[in-house]
Amino acid sequence: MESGSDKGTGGFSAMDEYETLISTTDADLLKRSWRNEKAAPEILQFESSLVQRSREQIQLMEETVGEFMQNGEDPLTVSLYQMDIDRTVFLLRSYLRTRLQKIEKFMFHIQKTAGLWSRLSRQEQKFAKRSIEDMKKHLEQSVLSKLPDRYKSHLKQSVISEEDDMVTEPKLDSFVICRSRKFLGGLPVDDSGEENPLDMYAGDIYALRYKSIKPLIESGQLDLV
Amino acid sequence: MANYYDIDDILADEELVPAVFLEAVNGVGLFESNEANRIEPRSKVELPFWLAQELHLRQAVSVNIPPCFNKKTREEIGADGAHVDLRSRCSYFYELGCKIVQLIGDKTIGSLLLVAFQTRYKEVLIKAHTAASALTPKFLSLLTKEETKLYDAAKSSTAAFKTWRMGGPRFQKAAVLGRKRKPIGE
Amino acid sequence: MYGRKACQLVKELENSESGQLTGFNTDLFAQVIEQCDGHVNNLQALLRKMQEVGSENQTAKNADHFGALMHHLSLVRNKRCLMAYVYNRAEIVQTLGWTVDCVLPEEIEEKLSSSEREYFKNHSATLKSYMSDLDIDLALDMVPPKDPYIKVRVLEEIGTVVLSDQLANLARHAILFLRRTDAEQYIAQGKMEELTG
Amino acid sequence: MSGQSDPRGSTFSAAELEFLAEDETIEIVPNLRMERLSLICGDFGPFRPQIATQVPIWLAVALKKRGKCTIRPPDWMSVEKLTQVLEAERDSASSFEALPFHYVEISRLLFDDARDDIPDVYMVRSLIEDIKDVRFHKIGTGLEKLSSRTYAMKLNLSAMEVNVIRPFVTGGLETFYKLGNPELIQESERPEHRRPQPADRGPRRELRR
Repeated sequence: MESGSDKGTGGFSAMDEYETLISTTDADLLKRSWRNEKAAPEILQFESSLVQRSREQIQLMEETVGEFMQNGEDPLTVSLYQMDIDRTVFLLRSYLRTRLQKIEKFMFHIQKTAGLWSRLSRQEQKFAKRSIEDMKKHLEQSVLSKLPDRYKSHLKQSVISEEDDMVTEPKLDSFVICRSRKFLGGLPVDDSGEENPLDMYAGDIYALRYKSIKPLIESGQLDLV
Repeated sequence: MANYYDIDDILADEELVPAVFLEAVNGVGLFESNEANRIEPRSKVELPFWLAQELHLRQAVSVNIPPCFNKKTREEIGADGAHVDLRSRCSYFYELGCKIVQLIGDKTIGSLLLVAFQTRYKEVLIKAHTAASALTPKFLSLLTKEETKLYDAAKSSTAAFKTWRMGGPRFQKAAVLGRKRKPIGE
Repeated sequence: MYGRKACQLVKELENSESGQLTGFNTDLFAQVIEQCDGHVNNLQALLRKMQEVGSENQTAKNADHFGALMHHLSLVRNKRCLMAYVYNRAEIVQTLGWTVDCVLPEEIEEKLSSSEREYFKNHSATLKSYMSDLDIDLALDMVPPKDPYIKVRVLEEIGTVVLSDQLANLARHAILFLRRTDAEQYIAQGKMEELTG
Repeated sequence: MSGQSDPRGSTFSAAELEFLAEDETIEIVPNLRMERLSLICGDFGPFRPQIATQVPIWLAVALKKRGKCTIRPPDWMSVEKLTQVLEAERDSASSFEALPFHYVEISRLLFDDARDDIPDVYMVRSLIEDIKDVRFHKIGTGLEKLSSRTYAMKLNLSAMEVNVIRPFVTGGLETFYKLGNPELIQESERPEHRRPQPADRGPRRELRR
């Protein structure tokens, strides 16, 4: 079953070639960011320059398609270019949407955690601020204003609470599925205090706790699938 | 509390646990028979976990082990764990169990939970992937909330895969608006 | 038993179909709020009593203290249930903002409390504002794209509308080819269905 | 909902995996003349009649639907190769024969839109169905072995297989993680620590701890 000659989908060796197949076009990078964002329990760093470049590429391509149509280019060519644009636009929309949905879910937690707040784009920060205002107002109108004085906070159960004990947080302990692009040795996935490092080879797929591989996801060494 | 808004956590906290008051309490009309609005020490009561826990931590009550973790259940789980009706005993068997161990430190309960899940997990897996739907209602009625969620997760992801393989419409009415109209072909 | 009514609200959430709304239970909600008032009155009475008794009768003071504690815990519990009821529903209202364009269908609107209707309006506007900042419509492309055109049947009379590439009469029962991105929102709203095969 | 993923869940919809699979390349033989396409996802062509060229599957299918090419099914999609894979799958109780990461999606795409380009299409289709069934059965058997707190579970399966079992696997692992917490259980019943076995390289993968 060894095969080094197959290309692309033709390969039994797809796993071995996995790393070499990963090129670094923006289309690939966007796909990777989209997958990671969809599969990670918490919000990741906003890929600001990648989003910027992708949008520019989309715009450029749309202009090209416009010119094609004016010049009477063959409709088939035009529709193939359009399909290619559509695919990138989908990734971009889905990526941005996934992030907004995470902000909707964890807005209070993101707001009070500086490390997370700085992961948002400027527009996302604005969205988060307004979302928090909307939600706060709704909770106040519906519930909090009707409760006794010492129970009116949307962050603390009562004035006695020492910390913000009403804030929904992402479960970093949840299991995710990841795939390595290259050999990663001695991963400390075990928190039992015993030494059980894990070696991961290129193409290996593991179900692991997100927490145990979080730095590798953030540094781009490991992909969520 | 990271899961403040979690519906299952809230409902698990509502499960009743037996407790004995160690202190007298004034001004509560907790029980209908209690006309004096006072609870005397040594009163035996069943309290929802959310209340029992805080009173236990302040030594106002002493929480006892709920009946769903008693000797009889332990023996039944030991004998044929997969077919014990845990739901009727406590739909939040595992969640409540973990909370009780953390509160009173009885690790035999923790071990019971693990053993129960080991045997029942396998059964959930097999049923979720193989059983004809006509066979499952009885089995499903034995499952706790956590087990049901696992079963449903397996069922719905398999169903989603089958729907995709059959082909058909990719766009559908948004779930939030209700799905009165079945798509053609279903 | 304290907190039981509040818990019934949460059970309603549990019993409703995932991701869908049932009517806001105004009555039960008001009853729980009323219970909260009862708890706070009892709590305050006990605290006053504790002050009056002073340190002379420690036993009585302890009993008052635990009574006050139980009312406090019940308030905290009721608050959690009320908040969970509103918050979990609000999360569903958020998803409406992704599908419905400003005007809620009647059958949804009647399930919402007045504050929820306002929340829908505000949050939809927040979402729209983000999209216009970025000049990108995120309500489209919920499903990966295939061909630029899809075949649809119109289920509800929509009338003549300007689509991205044509002026179309979307009459009930009409079957037509539309740009995927033009049709998607109508399908999500249940006004059209996609035809395949 | 066939196309859309759960907006709040972490999983991918089958349609989203299909989308990813459509970016894999495949060989086509065009019957038209068309200039090089400089797309966002890469440059393809030029296209000349009877001259084979590599393109992403979405592009291949788009041309095929318009009658502008024939698709050359990948090597693994032959009766001979698939028969070998099926036999090997049946012979081994726990390991999995290597197939492309997106073999489920790719085969469905080609069965839908390029049936006439696949020699022995019925046989190929039924072999793939059989392989899939054998593998799913083995996945199930592998999952049954899960019985204690496990930090890392190796799942060297295809994209679609991983996605179908994902909610069950992650849910099961999470519950075992919670219940296997040493703070909750008696010393004597603590699971011995299972070292995640080092992965062997090579074409076989195993579903195992």
